[in-house]
Amino acid sequence: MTDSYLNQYVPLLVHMIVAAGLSAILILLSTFVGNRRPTRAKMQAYECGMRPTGDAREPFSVKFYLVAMLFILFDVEAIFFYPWAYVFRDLQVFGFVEMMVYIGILLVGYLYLWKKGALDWNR
Amino acid sequence: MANEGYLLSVVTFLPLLGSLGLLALRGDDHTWIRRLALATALANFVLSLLLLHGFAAGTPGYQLEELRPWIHWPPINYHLGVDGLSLWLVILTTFLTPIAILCSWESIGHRVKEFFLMLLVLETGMIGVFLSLDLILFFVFWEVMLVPMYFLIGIWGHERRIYAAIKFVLYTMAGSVLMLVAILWLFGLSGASVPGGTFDLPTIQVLLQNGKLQLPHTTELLLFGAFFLAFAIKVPLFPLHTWLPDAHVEAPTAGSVILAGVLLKMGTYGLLRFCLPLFPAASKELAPWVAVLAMIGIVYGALVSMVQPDLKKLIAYSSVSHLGFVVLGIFSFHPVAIQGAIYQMLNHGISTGALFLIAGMLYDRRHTHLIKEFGGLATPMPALSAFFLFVCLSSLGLPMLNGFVGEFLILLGTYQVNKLWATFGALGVILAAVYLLWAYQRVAFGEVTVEKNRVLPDCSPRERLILWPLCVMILWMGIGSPVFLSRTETASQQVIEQMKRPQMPALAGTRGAVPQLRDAPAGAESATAVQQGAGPK
Amino acid sequence: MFPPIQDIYRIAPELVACLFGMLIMVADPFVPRERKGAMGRLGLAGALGALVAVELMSRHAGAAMNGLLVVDSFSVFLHMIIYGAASLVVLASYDYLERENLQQGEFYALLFFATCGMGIMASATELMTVFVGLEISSIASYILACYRRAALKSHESAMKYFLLGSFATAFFLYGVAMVYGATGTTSLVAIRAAAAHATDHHMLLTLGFGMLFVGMAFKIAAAPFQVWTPDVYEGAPTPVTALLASGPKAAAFAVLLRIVFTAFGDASSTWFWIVWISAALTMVVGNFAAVAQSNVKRMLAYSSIAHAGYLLVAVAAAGAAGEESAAGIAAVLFYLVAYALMKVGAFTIVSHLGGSGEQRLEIDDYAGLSTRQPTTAACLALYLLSLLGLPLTAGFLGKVYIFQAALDAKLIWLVVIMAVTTVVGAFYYLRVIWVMYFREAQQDWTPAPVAPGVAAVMFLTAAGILALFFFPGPLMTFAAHSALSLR
Amino acid sequence: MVPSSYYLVLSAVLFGLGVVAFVFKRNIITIFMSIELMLNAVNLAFVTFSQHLGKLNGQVFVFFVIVVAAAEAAVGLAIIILIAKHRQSLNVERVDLLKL
Repeated sequence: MTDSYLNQYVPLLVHMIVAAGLSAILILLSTFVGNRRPTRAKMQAYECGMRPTGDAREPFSVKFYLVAMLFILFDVEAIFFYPWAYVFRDLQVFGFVEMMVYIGILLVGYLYLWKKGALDWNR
Repeated sequence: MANEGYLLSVVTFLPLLGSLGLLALRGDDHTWIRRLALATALANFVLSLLLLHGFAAGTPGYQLEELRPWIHWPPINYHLGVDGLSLWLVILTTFLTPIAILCSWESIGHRVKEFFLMLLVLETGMIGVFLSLDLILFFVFWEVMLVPMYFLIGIWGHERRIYAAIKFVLYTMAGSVLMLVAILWLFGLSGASVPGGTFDLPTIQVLLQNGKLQLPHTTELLLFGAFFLAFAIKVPLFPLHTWLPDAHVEAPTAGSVILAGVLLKMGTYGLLRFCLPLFPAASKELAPWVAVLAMIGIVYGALVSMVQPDLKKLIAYSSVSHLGFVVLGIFSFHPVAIQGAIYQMLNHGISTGALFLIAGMLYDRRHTHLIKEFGGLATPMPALSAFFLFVCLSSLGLPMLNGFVGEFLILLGTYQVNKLWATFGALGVILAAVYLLWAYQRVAFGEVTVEKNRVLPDCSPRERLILWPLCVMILWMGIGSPVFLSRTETASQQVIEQMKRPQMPALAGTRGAVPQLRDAPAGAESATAVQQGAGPK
Repeated sequence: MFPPIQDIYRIAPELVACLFGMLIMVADPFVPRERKGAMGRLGLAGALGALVAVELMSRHAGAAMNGLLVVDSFSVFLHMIIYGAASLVVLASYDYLERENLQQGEFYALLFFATCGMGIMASATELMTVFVGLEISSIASYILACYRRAALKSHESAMKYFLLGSFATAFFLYGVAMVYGATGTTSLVAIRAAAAHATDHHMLLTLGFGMLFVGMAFKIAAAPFQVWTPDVYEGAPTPVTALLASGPKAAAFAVLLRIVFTAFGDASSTWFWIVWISAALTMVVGNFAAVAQSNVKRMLAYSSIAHAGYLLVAVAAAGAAGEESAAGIAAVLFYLVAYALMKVGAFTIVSHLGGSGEQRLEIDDYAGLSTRQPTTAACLALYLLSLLGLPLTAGFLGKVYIFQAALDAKLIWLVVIMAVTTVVGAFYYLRVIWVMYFREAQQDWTPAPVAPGVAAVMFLTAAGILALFFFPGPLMTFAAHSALSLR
Repeated sequence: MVPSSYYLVLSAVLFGLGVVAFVFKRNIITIFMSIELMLNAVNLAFVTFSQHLGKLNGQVFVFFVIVVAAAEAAVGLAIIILIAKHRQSLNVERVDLLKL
């Protein structure tokens, strides 16, 4: 039964193979057929015409990590809204209060790191 | 179970009270610390003499009992009681403690407060061990003794004190933990016949005797082993004795006196109180082996002490020998021998205590224990040498002195059980004479070899005060033995009684022991008769 | 639709802890630097409030939050341990934070969150709730472990705790998933019911239990999952170590007991041997490794491994006893109390003696302490003797109860191993004592005067240890009662 | 329809990979990622089971796991950054002040 189940994906597989093969052929053609004269300007990283400055991969400041973490946290908390929204009608007021409490707790955290200056970029 | 007064509790906990009083004193106020400690110890001694007054000789069983519930589950009670077996040991303890305090009057210079505190706590522990009739209570006191002894050796001992202290604790703990397991096991078994089980020694004893509680053979062997190991280490029996010389040599004089005088007796006391009455079949089955160990101990101890250059070590090994003698007497299961064993415990406590005291006095003067450092001491210090000789004679069992009575009874009883054992015992006595007299000769007689010794001062009044009571006791126990024996006799016979079981399948293996058991009372009669010239009972 | 008010009472301790945690957390930035002392008072108030809340909770027995939590005497007992230990740690940590000049507010906040998590674990009857509580407590304690931001050791301990802790959590979760797959539920009672006739999933169930046990074994530092303990205990700030040694262990044991006796109560054959082997290993490893230690914190860490082994012996005994499991469980509970008292007291003294920057943690640093600070030395000696299990201390009775339970369950060999390893324990506990009492101090160093908070902790723990020996009756009856409420 | 056993096997494999990586990798970040891998394997198992049993709660559990994993990630990364700042290496074998 599993085979029959997989069979219906064969066209997809064919499509993928074709797509991959086509792009591969194009790239290879351009590399083999086309002739190249590299100049310094050409070798530069393309920055919309701007003159690139510095190295492309220099370490990020820790601030980015910090903000990223905070974002992850507050972003993921939102996950609980979906099941809540799903059963919101059945829960009625109780559900509403619960979610308010939940958001309230999040807000406490938010207030805390605000006051701690975690959101203050130039610190 | 009626509570017959509070005397036992008072005797047990008065020293603890005294140590609390010491806490109140200022640390540098040495004179008052010493005085308070001594006063407490003496008061306790007087109180313990009241035991004699309250104690009815000739009546079997425990007296002056106190029974109070302590912990509901598991049912651990505060149960104290005294009988002929523990009576004299308690008095011995209370008698030796003031002496120990006196002998460390000047020799203990630093941390005086802690020292006497530990000594008094130790006394409470020792008395508690002798008096407690609840297994867990017994174990509690048994373990509690460890801590002060550990500190006594570890803080105020000599060069290698740390090693000695740790060794002492580890040996004792190794034995006692297994004993704890055995106690709990016994408790579990007793649950079969008593709802919820019991730790109460007399109860368990009765259950065993009327067959309500029967131990499977292997179980009994294991339990016996666990108890026996703990006690054999304390005694110490031959292969387990190695902690003793270190502990004795490194301990301060007071520590050695208490160790030799009382702590070692706890092993033999435990054998008499627990191993024999609770596990007779196992005891009888293993008696030959124990006896062999004891005999090895006797000879080995004697030989080693013969070649000891160190006076204190010599005395230490001599106690290995003497206590092997006691164990031999116990495991002959003969009332006379057992009575002798009890008596010999007391003798050893007093004589060896005295020996250690004298060694300590010499140490105070010369700061060495080496025999070759002395020699010809009779000239500068006649009095001390006299005391020394007297104590040596008592320790080697000269008639008219205490040692003789005990040894004679043990030999008499053992002889009726096993001639070979008696022979070895006698050999021990002879060897004791050899090494003690030889040691005495090297220390006291001859020319003064070391110049320093010429000017050594003789006994100070304090030292006389310490030694006189001991010598009086030695003499009195030698000629007035009935006073003591009349109170221990019933106890020693009771041990035999308690070893009886309704039907003894286990005895089949050791029928050899039964006939002696039958004519036991007669033997006891004759024995005491010999002692007191057919005195009245 | 609203939960009955009783439900609020039933989670009152957690609520109080959380509220105070958040309150402190929010208040902290507003309070000016010089008036941080207020945080300590607030923390103490929170701790006491939580204790009161435990009392309140104890009056409303019953299931709460649709059967996610239950308030029975078992959970009340563990709440007592956990919140009591937390309060002691709050008391002890104030001066520590002053000395190391660390942020007061966040410390207490995190401490309260961790405690709240443990509380949830203690009364959870549903595996996902256990998981949530576990994580609340763990995540807070990860941060607490690296609270000394200046100290590299602290980071390292936090890192190891974090990595190994979440590793264990993953195992626990996988176990939950398997059990869920096998029985279709995560409620312990339902699992028991389902397991009775889910014979075709027996394999899956056993595997699931194995995973759950691995997760728990990490938390209680049972061999062979104990490797993290010494490093974490050594590196973490000592008050935190005190908390880690007492609270999470109690909570984890609560969960373990609930799982094995409520969910797998009928299948003790499946887990008995696992526990047996783990117990034996733990005792041996802990005791023998502790002998080699020269650092007090590491030594105590290994000793707490050893004690986890002793507790597991009681668990195994309860499992082997079948219907009469109450004795073993009661022994575990009693021992947990004694153990928490000893460890909190010991680590408090260690943190007091550590001096600024926790410089003095070697056993040799304690030389001559008995003359410098007799009381401190005496208390530490008392804790060590209690850990060793000598009479006159709670540790002795605890061991007696465990021995007895094990003997009733005929676990002779486990008992023998425990006895022998106990003697081994004498080596390292007595070493500290003889250093304190027999050695003269080499360098002239006098420990700082004992701060009031530390003194209070010392007094309370020492008094508790002695009291539990002389009057164990009430606690033991409570423990026995709680044990019965487990099935 | 693919039988749920496939998914279970997959989740088991993922979990195993996570364990192996945890044991053998030396970079803290990688170790941390291996833990995340294990957690996701658990999520897969949960979803599969809830699908198999026709119950919804398994998927709710996944939400819990995800959230907790995120919180753990935050704390973990914070600790890792702390270590990276103090010593210029993320190799666990170099983090050895405390003898393991």
